[in-house]
Amino acid sequence: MPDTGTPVARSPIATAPPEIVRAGWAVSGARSGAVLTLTDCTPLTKVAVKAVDEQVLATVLDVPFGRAARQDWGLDDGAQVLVVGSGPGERLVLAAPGRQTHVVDRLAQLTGDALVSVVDLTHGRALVRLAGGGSARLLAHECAVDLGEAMCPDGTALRTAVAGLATDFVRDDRAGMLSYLLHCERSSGQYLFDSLRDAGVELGAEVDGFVPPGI
Amino acid sequence: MILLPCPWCGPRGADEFGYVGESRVRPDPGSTTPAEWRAYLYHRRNTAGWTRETWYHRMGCRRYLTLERHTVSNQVRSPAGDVEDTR
Amino acid sequence: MRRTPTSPVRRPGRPTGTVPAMTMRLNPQAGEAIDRDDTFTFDWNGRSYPAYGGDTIASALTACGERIFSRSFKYHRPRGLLTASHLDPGCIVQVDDEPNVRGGHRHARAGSRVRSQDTWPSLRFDVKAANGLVGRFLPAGFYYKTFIHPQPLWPAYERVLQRFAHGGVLSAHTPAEAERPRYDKRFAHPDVLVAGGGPAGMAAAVAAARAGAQVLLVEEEHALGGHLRWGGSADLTALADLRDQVAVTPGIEVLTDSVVLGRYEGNWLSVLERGRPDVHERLVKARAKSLVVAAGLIERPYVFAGNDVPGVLLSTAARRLVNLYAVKPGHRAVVFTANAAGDAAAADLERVGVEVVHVEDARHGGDLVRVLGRRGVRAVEVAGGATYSCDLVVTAVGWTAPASLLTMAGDVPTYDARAARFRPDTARLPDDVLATGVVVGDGDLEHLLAHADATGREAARRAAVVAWAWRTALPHRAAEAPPGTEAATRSEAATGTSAATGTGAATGAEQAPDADPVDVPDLPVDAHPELFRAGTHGIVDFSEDVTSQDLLTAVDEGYRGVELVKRYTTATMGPTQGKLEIVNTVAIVAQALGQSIQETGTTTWRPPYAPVTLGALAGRSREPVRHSPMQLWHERHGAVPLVAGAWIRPEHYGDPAGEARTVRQRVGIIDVTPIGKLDLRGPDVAKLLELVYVNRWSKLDVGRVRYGVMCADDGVVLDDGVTARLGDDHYLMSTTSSGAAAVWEWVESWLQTEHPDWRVLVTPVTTAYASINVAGPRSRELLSRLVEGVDLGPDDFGYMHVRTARVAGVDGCVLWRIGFTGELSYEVHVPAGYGLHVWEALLDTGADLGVRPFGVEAQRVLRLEKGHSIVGQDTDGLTRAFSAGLDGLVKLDKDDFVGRPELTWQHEHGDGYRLVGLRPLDGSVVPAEGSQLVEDGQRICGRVTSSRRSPTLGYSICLAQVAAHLASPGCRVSVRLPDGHTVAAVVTEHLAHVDPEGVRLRA
Amino acid sequence: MAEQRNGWRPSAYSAWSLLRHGLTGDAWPPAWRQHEPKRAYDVVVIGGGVHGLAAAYYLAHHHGITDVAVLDKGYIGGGGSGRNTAILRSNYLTPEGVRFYDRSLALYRNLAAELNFNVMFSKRGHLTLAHTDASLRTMRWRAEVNKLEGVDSEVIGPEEVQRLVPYLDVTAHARYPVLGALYHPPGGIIRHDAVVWGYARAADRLGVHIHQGTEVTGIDVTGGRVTGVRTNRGPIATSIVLNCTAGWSSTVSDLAGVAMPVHTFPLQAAVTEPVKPFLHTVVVSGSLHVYVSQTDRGELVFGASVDPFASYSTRGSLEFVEGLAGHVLELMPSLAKLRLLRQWAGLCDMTPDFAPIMGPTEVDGFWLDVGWGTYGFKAGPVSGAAMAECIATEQVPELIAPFALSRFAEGRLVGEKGAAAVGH
Repeated sequence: MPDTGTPVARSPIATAPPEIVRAGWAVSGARSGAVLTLTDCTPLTKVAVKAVDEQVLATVLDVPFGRAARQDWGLDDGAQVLVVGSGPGERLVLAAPGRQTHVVDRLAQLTGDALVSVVDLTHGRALVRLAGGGSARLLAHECAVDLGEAMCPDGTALRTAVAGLATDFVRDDRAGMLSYLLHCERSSGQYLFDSLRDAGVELGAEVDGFVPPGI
Repeated sequence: MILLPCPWCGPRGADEFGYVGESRVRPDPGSTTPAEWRAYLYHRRNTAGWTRETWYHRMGCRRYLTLERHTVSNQVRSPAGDVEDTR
Repeated sequence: MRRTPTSPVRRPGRPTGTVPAMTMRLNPQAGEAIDRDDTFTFDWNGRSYPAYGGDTIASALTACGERIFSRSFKYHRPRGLLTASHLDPGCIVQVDDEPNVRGGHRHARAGSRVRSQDTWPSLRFDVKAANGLVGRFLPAGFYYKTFIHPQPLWPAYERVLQRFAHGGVLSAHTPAEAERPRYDKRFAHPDVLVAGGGPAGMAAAVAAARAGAQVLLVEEEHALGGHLRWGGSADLTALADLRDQVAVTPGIEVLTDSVVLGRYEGNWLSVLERGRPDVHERLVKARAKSLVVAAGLIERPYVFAGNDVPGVLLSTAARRLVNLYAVKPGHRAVVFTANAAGDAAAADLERVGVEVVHVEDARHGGDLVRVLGRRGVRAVEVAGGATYSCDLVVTAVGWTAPASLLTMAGDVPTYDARAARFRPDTARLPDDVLATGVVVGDGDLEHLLAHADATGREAARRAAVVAWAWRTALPHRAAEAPPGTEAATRSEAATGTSAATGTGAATGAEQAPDADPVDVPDLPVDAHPELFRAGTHGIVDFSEDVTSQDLLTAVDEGYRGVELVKRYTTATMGPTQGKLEIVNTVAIVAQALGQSIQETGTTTWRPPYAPVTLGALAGRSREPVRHSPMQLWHERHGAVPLVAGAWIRPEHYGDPAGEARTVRQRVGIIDVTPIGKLDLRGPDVAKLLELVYVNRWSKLDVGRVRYGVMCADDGVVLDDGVTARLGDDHYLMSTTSSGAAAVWEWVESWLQTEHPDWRVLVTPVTTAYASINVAGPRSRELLSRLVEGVDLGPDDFGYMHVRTARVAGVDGCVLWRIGFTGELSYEVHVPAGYGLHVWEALLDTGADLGVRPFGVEAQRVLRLEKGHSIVGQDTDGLTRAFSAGLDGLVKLDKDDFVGRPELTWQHEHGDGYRLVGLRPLDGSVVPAEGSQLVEDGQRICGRVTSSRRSPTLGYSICLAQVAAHLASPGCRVSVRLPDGHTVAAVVTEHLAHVDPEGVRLRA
Repeated sequence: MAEQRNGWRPSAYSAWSLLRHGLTGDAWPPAWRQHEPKRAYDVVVIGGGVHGLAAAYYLAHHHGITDVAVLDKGYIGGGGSGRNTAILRSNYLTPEGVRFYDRSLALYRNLAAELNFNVMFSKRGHLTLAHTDASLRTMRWRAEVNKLEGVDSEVIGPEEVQRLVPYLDVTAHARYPVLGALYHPPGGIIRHDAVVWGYARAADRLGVHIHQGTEVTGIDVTGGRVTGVRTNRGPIATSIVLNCTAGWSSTVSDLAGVAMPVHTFPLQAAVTEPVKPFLHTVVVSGSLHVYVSQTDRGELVFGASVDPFASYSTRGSLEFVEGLAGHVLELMPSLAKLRLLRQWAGLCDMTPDFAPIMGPTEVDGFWLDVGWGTYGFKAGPVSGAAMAECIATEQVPELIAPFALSRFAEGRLVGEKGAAAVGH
């Protein structure tokens, strides 16, 4: 077997220099102190679970469609997972990089013999975190849904068009600071990222690097 | 842009949806004559008024929905009576 | 102050010297909008003019005594100011590279080059003014009546007509991305949007905001205030107070120099935001829960002889010039007034030292007859024959309600003869639209502000009702901090989610909103004389040069009705969009038809409310594109890009033929990531496959792959691809690259709408994998060096089998042994993040085997040699399965599959073309794809769908759609080439030209 | 002879008459007259657009059938005829389509002289841009079919495209490169209202009655035969009714009990402020769903594909003008500062195969000239002539045989849809 080197996973979004390797992924080592930042979080583990019956998931995962919540799934590093009610009969579990196996097993455990489909989409999706007070203003350039407190409070999960692209969208404030997770089908990741960065020019948005566990 | 009341996601702009067309029942292919089959394929009620139709929430929940829309005013309402649960 | 009508004519002063002096500039005025500390010059028709900050192009030039700014469309009559606002048809100019700029609104800018449009050789001496002399021979629609014979000469006439096209000039220069003006868009979700920032608009906005609504207040002028801005001291005091309230009330976002362009279904409002420092123009798309229209009133011109001579001004124009820009509109004025605005104009003129030589009062039967003068007013004749010499005529004959935002949904305003204007019927407005201010009725400022205040509160209440309905329609929105609570409000403050980007906490409150409507007081409606046209004929549409005589002629000629007259004379179809002309037009048509104005009705308003640049409507170009994980590698290695739907793919790397030969002789790899992939799970997947594919699926064993074709219910071929069975209830379906999204929706539609009982779960995984096809006689040898856990030997891993393996150290790769190219080949599906790693590993490891990448073009050649058809190229929108060479595949004996009835019919009637292989007898000729097959030299009997020169065979080969009677092997057909020659070709025995038996791919 | 029968002579239009009227100040006679509807007509045409008026004109002019009423619920030319973008071309995909539209173009070329009304046909040349190899393939297909039918069409390269339209940006975009175009020199534009008025005036001169504001509320059918129509202005007896409506063709056919394979969609259009002429060719981009031409007045007229969902609303949408502007600027970035003045919509009756429905129905005396989708105006003259021939001779001319209503039940659709569905 020829030595082809240890495989390093790459995000579809070009890494802002300097490029470093973390948790088996090539990521950006850039650090920004800007009040509005854009981070490529593609390395996060992303596992989709579907069921014929919405109720099954709402019950066993304890997160309804339309909401997202953090849960402790006993991962060794103590990091929580984010369970996203991404669609009717459809959930997405986000965890620190490289936790696929753990998450998939846990899901098998939780769902028991109910008919579910668990698919690891870690490599199938691009994931971006937008953080800072101006996030809503920035998104309002590209996204038609009402981001106001009444219609889109913290913990909201929805799917809509962002820059004309079907995008999964979670409001996930961090430490009282407004923040959104946006993820789309992988091949358009660079497009989504560029659109957000372009829309953020007037607001002084900057690119920040990825730091594991990143969830 | 008209707002469509998605039973799953709430009101969303029509540009998030794909228009399928008048809700129709597919006849049993086994027992229909070609003429009947083609009436199903090609004929439309094309009502100028309230009509029941199917939309697909392409950018949202990815569910096929049945809605009622007034084709002159483009007002939209959730369908009267029972609609098959597309869950 | 009245003068005898015999006093000598005084001419307006002309500027002298190189930089003209501001001879008409007045001393500082109380409400002036100019900054006298900011002085600069700009260029007007090649000459430098001074201006103050805040000056419009029109006010700056008028201050220097200029009175002519354009020539009229048809007769090229000299034109000056009329409204001195954004509506002014007399001052539409070219500013640098921007055509048709409204000089009455656009601020003069230091150093900008401003030119008059469509004037030659100059604005002052315009040769086309000759038209004026023959005007009597150019009645409305004259061009319909002439240039008919001799017909061959019409193109020459047409070129002459085109010279009269009345507008500015666009530069042919295509600006580079960087130098293009930056246009922007954003969405907004105000609870209440107020259109119009006059007193009523400001009061309504304040009231709505105090009731807890998020408000967007939009004003078309450069500042809030409406008519108060050019009013007297009382008005200015009220204005200051209202501006303060707007400033201190939280929840109001003010957009000035901005305009609401249109109201579409669901209160979807487009707002053009101008005068931004950061972007050139911005389109705000607002989903307002309530719209309050406070658009004010537009002053109507009067139709009489010479009403377009420079120096004839509307009363509002005179007051704007005097009070906002401290400009003296003339020296000797005659004022024709029917209302308070006219009286106030007369007073203003007197105050600033304009001699008001006569006030003609319409309320006491006064009227105008004609203005004398051509390049400027010399005198005016009034009713009774008295003539007054003057250089300024001011008219105040009434108002037009700009009701278009109220009527864009189709409902028409009603004509109120007493008020002499169309008025919106507020009772008939939809729930989400309200109106206030003078657009609704009259009354003094207190009346208007009271009405606006109540309307604003009612708008906020209705918005809360809508917000409540929308919120409760959302799925599972039990927020940690229920909106309306302290926490939420604090969170807004902290996060800024609600600064007019979104619904306010108050309107989104948990508790149901107040159901009792606010009681809105009625506004009085003042009587106003009906004044549209004097006894003489004059200009009705200033930008189209349409006279009242033209309108009467049109009616006489049978164009009975305002819509027909409008189309025949083009009245109201010019840049002012009828805002100034429509009511006069209707009134004159009504008169001609002997009908009332109400019977005659008005024309349908069409958005946009104000002309808007294509740049603003377009915003930034947002076209989603898709890339494979190997895209950067392709670019670095000289791949020529191919746009395939949203995907950017390598067409080739410089040598498609060579790439194809490599695959036939050694081994090549191609990036096929765009191939659609659906993960299908559940006990009923087999049922689904039987339904959507025309062929049979029941007996597909685990570990096997099968090719399938999908048709629509009309039998037309939709898509094709292979599907693998990975486990008992687990399949992986592949689709064409372009069909991926459509097939997913197709499958979902059958599951959701026809068979909700079937237990199947579909997950699209197209780009979860990077897909690499390794093809060629040495592909097995290459792959075996990198694959762990699977024996690639022909016995262990046969043709049309599937395996999961570790490739180049990457786990979870799916390997399909299939052969689109007709060679021994493996399709490797790699977890996408590792795509580049595996791609590079294959190239490094296979260097000694002569491996090289190949692109889409080489693949097209290879699949054509193999006779594999492409859906959408070798088939079209009407090609049914039996016309696509699928006879062997279609299983009509299945109970049901999509398309069965039509395919059964096609099978019985042998209807339609057939797909065949075709070989030109002269192998050096490659008929272009799309070349037609002809019988008897003329009749079309088919077409070439694919054609290439085969690098493997050394001669040209084709696929073709051919009429059934010519489709049997050996048939000779003639192919008409694009150059007109015809070549003979023969139908081959198989679709495949290379290895029809499939020995190579089964190797 | 029609004139003698009516004892009324209109003054012919010409430079001389223009001069005479200019000097004498005489009023022009009405282009067409007002009448009270008669109790009965030989033929009743429903729809006062270019199709209906042309049919009436040719019935009178070619076949001497002058006892004809044209009914319109609004004003003449107020529907599709006044809302289309006035583009003429014959570079279709199928031989039957090409032949048909080429005949129409020929009639249009001589229409001004025939009707003594300047319809201002402007031969501009018509460019359909190809942004993908697939659309280039379709262009070639169309060009070859056109040439075989004797119609002037050719596939040209980017340089030639640039020469014809200097404002076009043919630099290699990543997104929508201009790989070439189908060039159709005979194509052009015309003054659409003038065509309507010209036919109305000529038909009126031959004795046809034009009734505006006259809405058909019912169609009487006895024993499978048409016996009359009911209108808001009273009943009219007739044995022949021709449905020439657009947008309402299935509604009107319903009145006669004829089911239709028609689905009605709005088609939007828009016009800009005038600028000095710079675009001397009709430019179309299929992939970008936009077509554009510049009128003699200097305005740019834009059209696109039909709305994404069926509707009878002619209100127009913001999405349309946004998409339109974006796509126009993709092609011609230097137009960014040009202002859009007005947008509107018309109604298109779409058929499953994107081809019209012309000819008889199962109801005797009830004829169809409908289903014109987005291509009806181009076909006005030839459809009028063909329908007049149908009615006068009770024979369906070869030219329109492929467009019979029966083709749907027989599963023999016309192939125009081929191109539409190819190469997306």
